[in-house]
Parts: sequence; structure tokens; C-alpha cells
Amino acid sequence: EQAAAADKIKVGALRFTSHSASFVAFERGYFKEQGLDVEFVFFQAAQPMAVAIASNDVDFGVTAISGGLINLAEKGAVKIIGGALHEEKGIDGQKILVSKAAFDAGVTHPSKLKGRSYGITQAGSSFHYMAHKIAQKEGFAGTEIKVKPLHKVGAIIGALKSGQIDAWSIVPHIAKALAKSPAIHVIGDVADYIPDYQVTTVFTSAKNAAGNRDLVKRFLAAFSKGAADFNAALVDKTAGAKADEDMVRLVHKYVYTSRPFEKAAPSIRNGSMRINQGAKLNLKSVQDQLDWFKSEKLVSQAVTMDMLVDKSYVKIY
Amino acid sequence: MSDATVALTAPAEKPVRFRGGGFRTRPLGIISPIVFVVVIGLWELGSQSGLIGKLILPAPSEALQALLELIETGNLWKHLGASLQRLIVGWTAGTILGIGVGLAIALFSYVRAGAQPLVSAIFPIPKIALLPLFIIWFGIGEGSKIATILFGTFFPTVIATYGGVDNVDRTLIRMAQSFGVSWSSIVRKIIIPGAMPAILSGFRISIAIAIVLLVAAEMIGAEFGVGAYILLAGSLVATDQLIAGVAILSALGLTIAWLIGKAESYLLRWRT
Amino acid sequence: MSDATVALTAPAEKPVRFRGGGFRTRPLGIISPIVFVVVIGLWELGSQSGLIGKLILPAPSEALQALLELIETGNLWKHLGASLQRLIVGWTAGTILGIGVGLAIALFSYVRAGAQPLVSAIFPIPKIALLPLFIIWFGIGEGSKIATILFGTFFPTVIATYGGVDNVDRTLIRMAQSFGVSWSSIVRKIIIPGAMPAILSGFRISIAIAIVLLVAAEMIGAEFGVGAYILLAGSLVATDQLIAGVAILSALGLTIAWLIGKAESYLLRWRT
Amino acid sequence: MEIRLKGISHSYRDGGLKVLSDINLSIREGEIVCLIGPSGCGKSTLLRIIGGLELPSAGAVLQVGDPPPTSLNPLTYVFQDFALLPWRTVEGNISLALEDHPIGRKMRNEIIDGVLARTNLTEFRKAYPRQLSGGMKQRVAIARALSVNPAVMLMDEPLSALDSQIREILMADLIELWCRENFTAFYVTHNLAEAVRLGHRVAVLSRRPGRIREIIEIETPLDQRSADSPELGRHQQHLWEMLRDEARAADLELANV
Amino acid sequence: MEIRLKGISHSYRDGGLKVLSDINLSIREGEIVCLIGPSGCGKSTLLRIIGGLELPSAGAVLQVGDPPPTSLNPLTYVFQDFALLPWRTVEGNISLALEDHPIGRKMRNEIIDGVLARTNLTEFRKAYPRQLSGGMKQRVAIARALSVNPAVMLMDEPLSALDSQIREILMADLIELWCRENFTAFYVTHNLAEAVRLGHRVAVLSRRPGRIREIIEIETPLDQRSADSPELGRHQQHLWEMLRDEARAADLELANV
Ligand SMILES: Nc1ncnc2c1ncn2[C@@H]1O[C@H](COP(=O)(O)OP(=O)(O)OP(=O)(O)O)[C@@H](O)[C@H]1O
Ligand SMILES: Nc1ncnc2c1ncn2[C@@H]1O[C@H](COP(=O)(O)OP(=O)(O)OP(=O)(O)O)[C@@H](O)[C@H]1O
Ligand SMILES: [Mg+2]
Ligand SMILES: [Mg+2]
Repeated sequence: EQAAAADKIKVGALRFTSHSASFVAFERGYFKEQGLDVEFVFFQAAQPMAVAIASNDVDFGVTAISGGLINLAEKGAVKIIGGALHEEKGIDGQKILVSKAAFDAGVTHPSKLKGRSYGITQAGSSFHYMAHKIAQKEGFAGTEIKVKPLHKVGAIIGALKSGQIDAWSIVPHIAKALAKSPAIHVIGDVADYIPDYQVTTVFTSAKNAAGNRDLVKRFLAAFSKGAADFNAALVDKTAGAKADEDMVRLVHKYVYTSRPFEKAAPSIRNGSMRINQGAKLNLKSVQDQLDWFKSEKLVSQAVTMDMLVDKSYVKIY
Repeated sequence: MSDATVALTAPAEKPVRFRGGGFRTRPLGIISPIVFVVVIGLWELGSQSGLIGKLILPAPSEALQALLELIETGNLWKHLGASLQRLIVGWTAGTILGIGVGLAIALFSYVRAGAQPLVSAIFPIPKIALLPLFIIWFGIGEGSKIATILFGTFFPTVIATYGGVDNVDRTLIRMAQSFGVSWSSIVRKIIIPGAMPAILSGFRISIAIAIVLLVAAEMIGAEFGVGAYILLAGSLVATDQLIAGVAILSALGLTIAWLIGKAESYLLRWRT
Repeated sequence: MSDATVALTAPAEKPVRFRGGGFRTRPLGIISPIVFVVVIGLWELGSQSGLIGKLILPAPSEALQALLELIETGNLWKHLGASLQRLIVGWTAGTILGIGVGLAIALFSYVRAGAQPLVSAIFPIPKIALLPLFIIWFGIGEGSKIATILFGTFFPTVIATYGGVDNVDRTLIRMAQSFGVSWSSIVRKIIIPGAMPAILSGFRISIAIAIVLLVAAEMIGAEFGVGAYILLAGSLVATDQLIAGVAILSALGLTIAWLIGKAESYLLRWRT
Repeated sequence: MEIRLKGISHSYRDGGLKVLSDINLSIREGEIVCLIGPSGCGKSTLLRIIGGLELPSAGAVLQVGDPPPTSLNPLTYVFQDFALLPWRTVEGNISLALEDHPIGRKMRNEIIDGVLARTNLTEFRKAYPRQLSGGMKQRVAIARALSVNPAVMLMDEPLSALDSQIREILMADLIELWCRENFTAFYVTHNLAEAVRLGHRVAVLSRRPGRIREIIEIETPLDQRSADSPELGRHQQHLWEMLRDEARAADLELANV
Repeated sequence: MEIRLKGISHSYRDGGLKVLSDINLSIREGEIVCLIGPSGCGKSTLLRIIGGLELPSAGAVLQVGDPPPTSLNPLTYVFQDFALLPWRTVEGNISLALEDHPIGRKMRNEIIDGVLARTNLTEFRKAYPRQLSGGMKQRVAIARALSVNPAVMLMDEPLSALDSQIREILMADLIELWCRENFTAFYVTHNLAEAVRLGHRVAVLSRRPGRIREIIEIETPLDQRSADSPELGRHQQHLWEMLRDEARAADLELANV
């Protein structure tokens, strides 16, 4: 009888391992249990997904905190309602990479990045934020790392490989694959510079957050269940080899679908980072990111935490 | 003596030099496959020998591998089918609208004065910049994808059409008017056939633009489609798949160009 | 009696109906500014009245605000200067190469057989997909940006050029040959002027494509440039700035189209 | 149907040349008026004005009475430069003039068959203009004009590219057609023999700006004229002298430049 | 310079018509040969073959001896359809034929001045082809041909669109030119009077496929011929009868189809 009453919702997703919580919740029927009839809408980039949520074409999504997201929140279009991907000491997180040329020239540690070029997708992206945090921690001005907006991950890799930029930071599965090549070296972990980095968040339209509380709660419940399964199988590895295998197969239905399972599996495993338990949200990290955006004048100074986050749904810490 | 000899010698008789011909190309069907084979062969050799770095430009054989995978899994047809549908609908609609507006611009002074600057102003707007607007206007379904391709096709067709009409011989129009041929007949029987070479040449351009825009179009919530496949390959840095996807687009472009060539030699058979 | 009246009545005398004219547009300079004013006015009204949602399409006045800011900070000239330079260098190089290759395709059977399919195969490849390769080949400096625009301009110019040459009246060529006019003179004095209408029409298309590609070009490590400005505005969903940037591109497109119009009426003054 | 020219003057904006100056001429129903005059004096321009294809700078062209109902295109042209559509065959070029009239495909084909036979082009029905010789193109243009059964024919050197026999045949054809249909015609020609064979009246234009220098009337009925009649010879001689004077005056003018 | 035609036959691939059949003809230096024949019999085609613009299906065109060194373009054409570049002025169209020769701008201008004066076009030096009347276009084509000082002229109905006085003047001009320069010429025409005025010999082609039916020789020197000479009249009469027979045969053929 629940099926008859099921609410149809659209969930925006990118085909990345970091979006697995939703895939798990869908495949294992957790959404159904909550009376949600989910349809995935796949995007090639986070920004159109944010716009689609703002325009109510999509109901829920998971994405990094970007300038675009904050601006849409300021206009009263979207709200962050929970946390997703999270950097944690001890679990493989994002890595800092340098080109062979830079490595040979002595950039063997993030402290040597002063005056070096650093690949980012665009101004205001998480890469940009990370570069500045590294500079801050190492004690020099953010502007002393020369960021190069290259817009596409592929373009950054090309530039790094050919030594046209010196450094970059990226999620572990790509980092590990790249580090196999002699042209690229790993020199550090992002987690050392940004403790408890709230990398991605769950968000929805402001309309849903304010007027559809029940629906949002049910979505978060199913999402959390999916996240828990994922963490247990691939991050904490407490569920055993069978669960690990099953989980990778499940994720492979959505990610790296164009590759055979044997080739895809290592990438999926390498890309597994913690998705927050219960979608709890590290407000401190969010605040830090918001402040950074303001200091870079990428968003209006008038944006407040309340405009950005609806704290009433999940545990805040 | 010598004078007499000279007089007796018949003047040189030589054939008149042929000065005509040329400026008309013959079809040489065999050349083009050879060129393709050579280009791809050299690339493969370069890759095998390590001259061409593996990560960024994979060997054609690797791309072929990815392509075969795509065929085996049956995904090729899903991707190609989705893209072709968008292409056909978007291009056809853009072309029909484009020819219509192009004719209107060429034929009516008021339309020209009003619309030509609008075309010049809107054509250079990057479709990618407008993606957010397209999402709002046309949703995240097929609408926005088709609209992207439609917009991309529309403008070059408008320009090619009115350029072609401007170049139609006016004496032919005067002749038809002298026979009291109606305005619409003149447009159909003189203006359009006269502009046809330019319009077909415009097709070659607009179809290529439409294929290029597949990628932009399929940025928006596309599950299947060659553009989506390429985008995904790009974001996963799977260069073999990327090249395989690009090869599909190339093959598509080639096929359609060949069809346009056929259409040209049929529709323009009256040309010298 | 009545018969006589009829006979006396002079038959109706009426002027011969004018059937000529038309099919030749007059310039109506005033219309186009009116159209722009009306379009922008309606848009502003729609925004003010709330008919047009604020979120995605800001009022023209807001975009104007962003534009003024750009002017005040002096950034406009930095952005515009950087973009114009890329545009001019890339477009000029692409056009020169394109006309050269287009002529070669039109004039030499072997080149046509070999290069025409290559053009059809490479033109539809999305430049964005190839950005990584462009970086490898041309670096992240001006090279890759100019190359992107060059590639975008090259192909439509090739197609417009050989389409135009194919359409040149062959009797004129035969005439020149009968006067022993050299091959190169025929190309310069008959083929190129004859193809000029098509080439200029191609310019309208290629310049618009070049402007569109500014955005793609400035994806590669550009600090300044209208494209970079638009990209940043887009990623921040700062729609007022986005529209301001788009307006700059539009204005650029309009200006260049106007210049091409001038060139047309000068170079094609021989047309009826 | 009668045509009246009232005070027609014309200059081309483009170049500013005055081409025609105060032309007054009335052409009666069923009359053929030949126009002769030096090259560039405005004969083609005058014909275009009569046909309603060009608006004169001053004056008016009036049409008196109604054309016969069987005429599909009362005022019909034969152009000096043929004006054939390169993308249509001979048949298609003729068909163009008929397609806008509600006469049905069968009737249209019959008309085309007829005019092709009369112009000796039956064999070339399916040929494109580029496959035709100059004279054949001109015959196609004539066939097209005949196909619409004109009430007034405006002929701009219609026979100039034809060989003498075809010209003779078509002239006879025109005379026969005229005897049957009694159409009205303006006939521009450079051939004085043609002018005196075909014209009820011959109007001589002066050199540019063209004005009417003289109109001679030829009494012999069209169907009784022959190439060697002494009356025609006399007229031809007279015209010839008049034109030669014109040419001399032009030469003198040039010499004084 | 002499031209010899040896067994020339031609068919157009496109259409497959046999147009010329076994033409043998020798033209002596300084001789004008007029070609007459029914429309479509292949006269223009033959001229194109002689000028090296078309390759015959069989046979060869031979050139015996060398052209005079002053001739810029020994074998020069006057096209039936003018072939003027629409994007060049009258002056530019003539200049086209000269620009590839190393004669300097001043010399070129002088030549252009000269030929424009001879064709009565001086006033229209700066006009574009679209601003010219039919006859003026033809005069431009003639001026262009004269400008290169040809050794052999290949003229395809060069005077057909001209009025009788200009025609008379240009004919006189041609005769004078011939007396001075003694050029060789093939001259295609439909005007029998022209043929007998200008031709040392007149070659009559049969209807398609064109073959040589007869060649008549006219003894009177060119500069002593006049329009009303009885000898020319006799020749003209003879040609006329021959062509009429051709036309009748063609008519019969058609009637039997
Ligand atoms: N479209 C035009 N624009 C400007 N001038 C023109 C145009 N058409 C014709 N003329 C000029 O008008 C004059 C008369 O031209 P028109 O064609 O009427 O002469 P015509 O008497 O028919 O001569 P012909 O016997 O040589 O055909 C010429 O001097 C010509 O230069
Ligand atoms: N390019 C071509 N392709 C096919 N057939 C052609 C071509 N040019 C001419 N012909 C045909 O060849 C024949 C002879 O043409 P040509 O032009 O030589 O005749 P002509 O004797 O000059 O006639 P006219 O006196 O009418 O100018 C014609 O029947 C014509 O249909
Ligand atoms: Mg005329
Ligand atoms: Mg001919």
C-alpha cells in the first residue's frame, strides 16, 4: 500500500563513487521503504545540477560547496540539509600531486609550493580552496600559489603530465592511478591541511526544505542507510569480503559502467571515502569554506550560515 | 642556296595547345580511404614506438578496443540512438526555421533590418554559457538538449540562406515577373533553387556544429548519448574511451557529409 | 441606340500594372535600434513586473549594473583586450589557412579527394573534448587559446570557400583561358572574386563561431578574457555578470557583422 | 488591346544617365511596331517600361481595353539575354510560365509539345541550358513566350542569334501567328530587313537619350510582303540612311570630345 | 600563321550527341573563313576546338608557322555570350587580357584607350557589365579581343547583337584591321551578307552532326567589296538556297519523326 502512495522524486547524481549512498539506497530498496519512488537524473557537472535543483527540476543532490551553490542559496533557491563526503585522518583522502619537473626541482613537500603553479578547475572550486588552505597552513599567502583555471579534470591532468603546471590535489583513486606514472609524484595528503574537511553536502531546493519537511526527512533516512552500508563495506571494511564484493558490484552499475568489472573495481575501491554517518554535517568546515569564499569576494559578504544551511535535519557538529 | 633551303623547308607544324579543362575536380574515390588508413597507421606506429605519449593520446588500437567493448555491451546503439534522435530532431527543426528566417531576411526589408542584427547579436552567444537558462526554459529532459542543437544549427543556416538568396541572378527574377509568375512561385522555383548551392554548403557547416554541440547538449542530465559518453570518459580521464567517442562523432560527420555530397550532385546536376 | 452607346464609349484606359521591383531589400537603418530597444525594454518590464523570474534571468538593468562595475574597475578593458587579441590572431590565421585549403580542395582533384573527407571527419569533433590534447600540443599559454579559435574558424571557412568556388561560372574561366591568362591570374581574378560572396557569408559564420569559442578557449588557464569572465560568472551562478559578459560578446558580434556588411557592400558593389 | 506611351522619360539612378526622353507613342490593337535605334539608346529600357518591369522616371504606360480571355499572360517578353533557368530543362523552362495558371498537366504538356515543335526543339526537351547552343537558347525563350498566348509581345532582338533559315521560319511563324491571333507587338531589332518585314510601323529612336526621330508606316499587309519587294527595299534604304546620319553625328560628337 | 583541321569529329559525353563529323579544313595565313550553318550544328563547338578550349573526340588542330611577335595572344576568341566578368568595369574586363603580359601600365592604358575608342565605348570605361545594353556588352567583348592584337581571331557571331550602323562600322574596322594586320580569322555568323562581305571563303556546315557541305571562294578583295556588289549578291543567293534546302531536309526529318 506504500507503493501506491509513493512520492515520486528526482535525485541528481554524478557517476562518481562519492555518490554511492544514493545508489545503495536505491538498489537495496531503502528509498522504497520510505515511500519514495526515486528517479536518478545524471549530470556531467555539479553546476547544472545545482541549477536544476534551484529550478525544481530535480529534488535532491550531492555536491561540493561551490560559489554557485552559495549564490543560489543567497537567492533563496537551495539549502544544504546534510553532509556527505568527508576527509578523515587515517582514511585515504585527497592527495597532493606534483609534476616530475617540479619534483626534480625540489618540490617534494607541500611547504615548497610557494611560487608554484597549481591546477584548479575554476576560481571558487574546491581545488582553489585546498590550494589556499595549504598555503595558509604552510605560512604563506594564498596568492603565492599561482592557480591556473583549466576547467576540466582531463585538462589538468594533461597539463600536470606535461609539466605545464606544478601541482594539483585530487581524489585518491585518480591520484593513485596517476602516481603510477613516472611523470607524477604524490607529496602529501589534503587531510593534513584541512582537518575534517566537509567535501560534499546533501542539498535540496529551499522550497522542499521549508515546505516538505517530511519528504526531506524520509530522503535523508534512506540516504543515511545507504551511506552506512557503503561505509561498512568499503571504508571501515567491517562487513567482510562478500559485502565488499557485493558493494563494488552494486556501485559498478552506476560508476565506470563502460569498463569491465575487473578494471573498474580497483578504481571504485580506491575512490571510497567516508560518507557521513546519518548525513551529519561539519558546520565548522562549512563555515570555514563560506568565510573563504567571502574573503575571495566570490560571494556576497551578506551571506549568512542560515541562508546556506538548514540545520534542523541532521546532527550538526 | 641557304635562302632557298629556308624557303623550301615547310614551316613547323604543331598542334594547337589545349588551354581549356581544369578547374573542375574529378572524383577520386580511392584516395580518401588511403588517406585515412595512412593517418591512422602513422598514429598507431607513433603510439607503438612510444613517440606519442600513452596517457594523453592512446593508440588507435586501444580506442578500437574501447569501441569494441561498446559494441559488445550493446551500449553503442543506446548512445548512438539517443544522440542521433537529438541530432535529427534538433538539426531538422533548426534547418527549417533557419531557412525560413533566412528567406524572410533576404526577401523583406523590414525583417532584414530587424532580424539581421539580432542574428549577429545572438549567434555569438556561447551555448555553454546559457546552459543554466536552457535548463530553466526547457527543463532537463530532451527539450533542452534539442534546443541546444536547434540553436546551434539555426544561425549558420540563416546566414547561409540569406547570403545565397542575395546572390541569385536578378534577371531571372525579372523574367519570371514578366510572365506574371506569382511571388510564391518565384520564391519556390527561382530563389530557392538559385540559393541551393549556398544552402547545401551551409548544411555542411551546420551539421558539423550540431555534432559538436551534442557534447554541450548532453551535459544536462543525459544518461545515454555519444556526448555524454565522451564527457564521462573525459571526467574519468579514460582517454581510450574519449577517442572512441570522438571517432564515433567523426564517423557520423563523415557519413552525413557523404549524404550531403550525394544531395549536392543530385540537386545541383544542372551545374556545368 | 444602346449599341451605338457602347461603340461610342471609349474602352477602359488603365495603366499597365508594375510587375518588377521587389526581391531587393532596402536598407532601413532605423529599424534595428528600435528592435533592440523594444526587446530589451520588454525584458526589463518583464523582470520588473516579476513575470521573468529573478533567479535565472536578471533584469537588463542589473546586467548593466554589472557591466558598469566592470568598466569602473577597469577590468572591462583587460578582459576585452585579452579576448580581442586572441580573436584577431586566431580568426585571421584560421581564415587565411581556411581560404588556402578551401581553394586547394576546390582546385585540385587529389587534394579534394584526400582533404574533403578529413575536413568532414575533423570538423565535428568537439573542441572541448580535445582540450587536454590542446594543452599538450600548445601549452597553457596563449598558444592553446589561439589554436582553439583557429580550429573553430578554419573548418567553416574551408567549406564556405570551396562551396563558393564550385559555384563560379565556368564560362568565365574558359574565357580567361582563351586569352592565355595564367592559372594564378585566373585564381586571383576570377575564382576568388567569384567565390567572394560565399566567402564573406562564411565570414559571418566563422566570426560568430570564433566568438563562441572564446569561452572554450579561455577554459585553459586564462586569467583575463570575456570568456573567462563568463565562465566564472556561470560557475558562481552570478547571472547578472553572466548576462553582462554575454552582452559584451553580442556587441562584439554585432560590430564585426557590421564591418562585414561594409566589406560586402564594398567588395560586391558590382552586384545588381 | 492597345498600348499608349505618354511622355515617357527615364534615367538610371545608378550612373545618372538620361536614357529616354519624352517618348509618346500609341500602338493600336493588332499592330506590330518595330523599334530601331543605335546600340545603348534605350530600346531595351523602353521595352522593360512597357512591360511593367521598370518604372519610368516620368510619364505613363496605359493599356486600353482588355486582353482576350485566352491569353495567359497579356504582356509577354522575349529577353535579349534569354533568361533561362539553368536548373530547369528546356521543358521546365517553358513550363515555368504555365504552372501558375489553372490549366492542368495534360493541357500544359500539349502546349509545350506545340511550341517545342514550332521552334524545332522537340529533340531537346530534356536538355539543360548549358547543353544548348546560343541559337537554341534563344528559341527556347521564344517558345516560352509563345506558350502563354500573349496579347502583346515585347520582343527584344528575338532572332539575333538565330541562323537565317530558322529566322526565316520563325518570322513566317510570327506572321502566320499574327494573321491568326492578331496580337500586338513591340519588336526591337537591329536588322532593318526584319523591321520592314514585320513592322506595320517602324519607330526610329535617336541615340541616347533616346527620343523618337521618326515613325514610318509600311502599307503592304504583312502576309503579302516578300524579301525582295521594291517597296520594302525603299523603306529599308531610307531607314539605313537615317541611322547612318545618327551614327555620323555620334562620331562627330565623339571626335569633338 | 596557318591553321589546319584534320578529321575533326566530336561528341559531347554528356548527352552523347554526335556534334561534328570529320571536318577537314585548312585556313591560310591572312585568310578569313566564315562558317555558316543551321543553329546547333556545332559551329561554336568547332570554334572552341580550334581555340584549344575543347579536345575533339577525334582528329587534330594544327598550327603551321609562328605567330607574329607583336601578337599578345595568337588565337583569340570573341564569345557568343560575351563572358564579361561582372565584378570588373569595362576597362577592367579588357585589362584582364593584358595583365599577364609584361607591357607596363602605361602601354596597357594606351591599348585600352585605343580599343575603347574604336568600339565607341570611351564614355563607359568605368561602367559595370550590368549597366550596359546587350550591344554594348558585345562591343566590350570585341574590344577585349582586339586589345591583344591576335594573329588568328575566332569570332562567334560577334556582331549579332549590334545595330546596323555599329555593325557596319565594326565590319569596316575589321576589314581595315585585316588590311593592316592581315590576321587570320574564323568567323561564325548567321548573317549571310556579313559572311560574303568578310569571308575570303565561306564554309557551309550541314545540320547536326555538322560536316562541311561546301566551301565557296569569293575572289573580290575585301577592301573592294561593297554591300551592293552583284557578285556578292550572287554568292549570298547561292548560300541562301543551300541553307534553305538544309532547313527543308530538317523539316522533313522532323515531319517523319
Ligand atoms: N541597370 C542599369 N543601370 C545603369 N545604367 C543602365 C542599366 N541598364 C541600362 N543602362 C544604360 O542605359 C542605356 C540604355 O540601355 P538599353 O539596354 O536600354 O539599350 P538598348 O537600346 O537596348 O541597346 P542595345 O541595342 O545595345 O541592346 C545604356 O547606356 C546603358 O548603359
Ligand atoms: N556542354 C555541352 N554538353 C552537351 N551538349 C552540348 C554542349 N554544348 C553544346 N552542346 C550540343 O552540341 C550541339 C552544337 O552546339 P554548338 O553550340 O556548337 O552549336 P552552334 O552551331 O554554335 O549553334 P548556334 O548557331 O545556335 O550557336 C548542340 O546540339 C548542343 O545541344
Ligand atoms: Mg538592348
Ligand atoms: Mg553557337
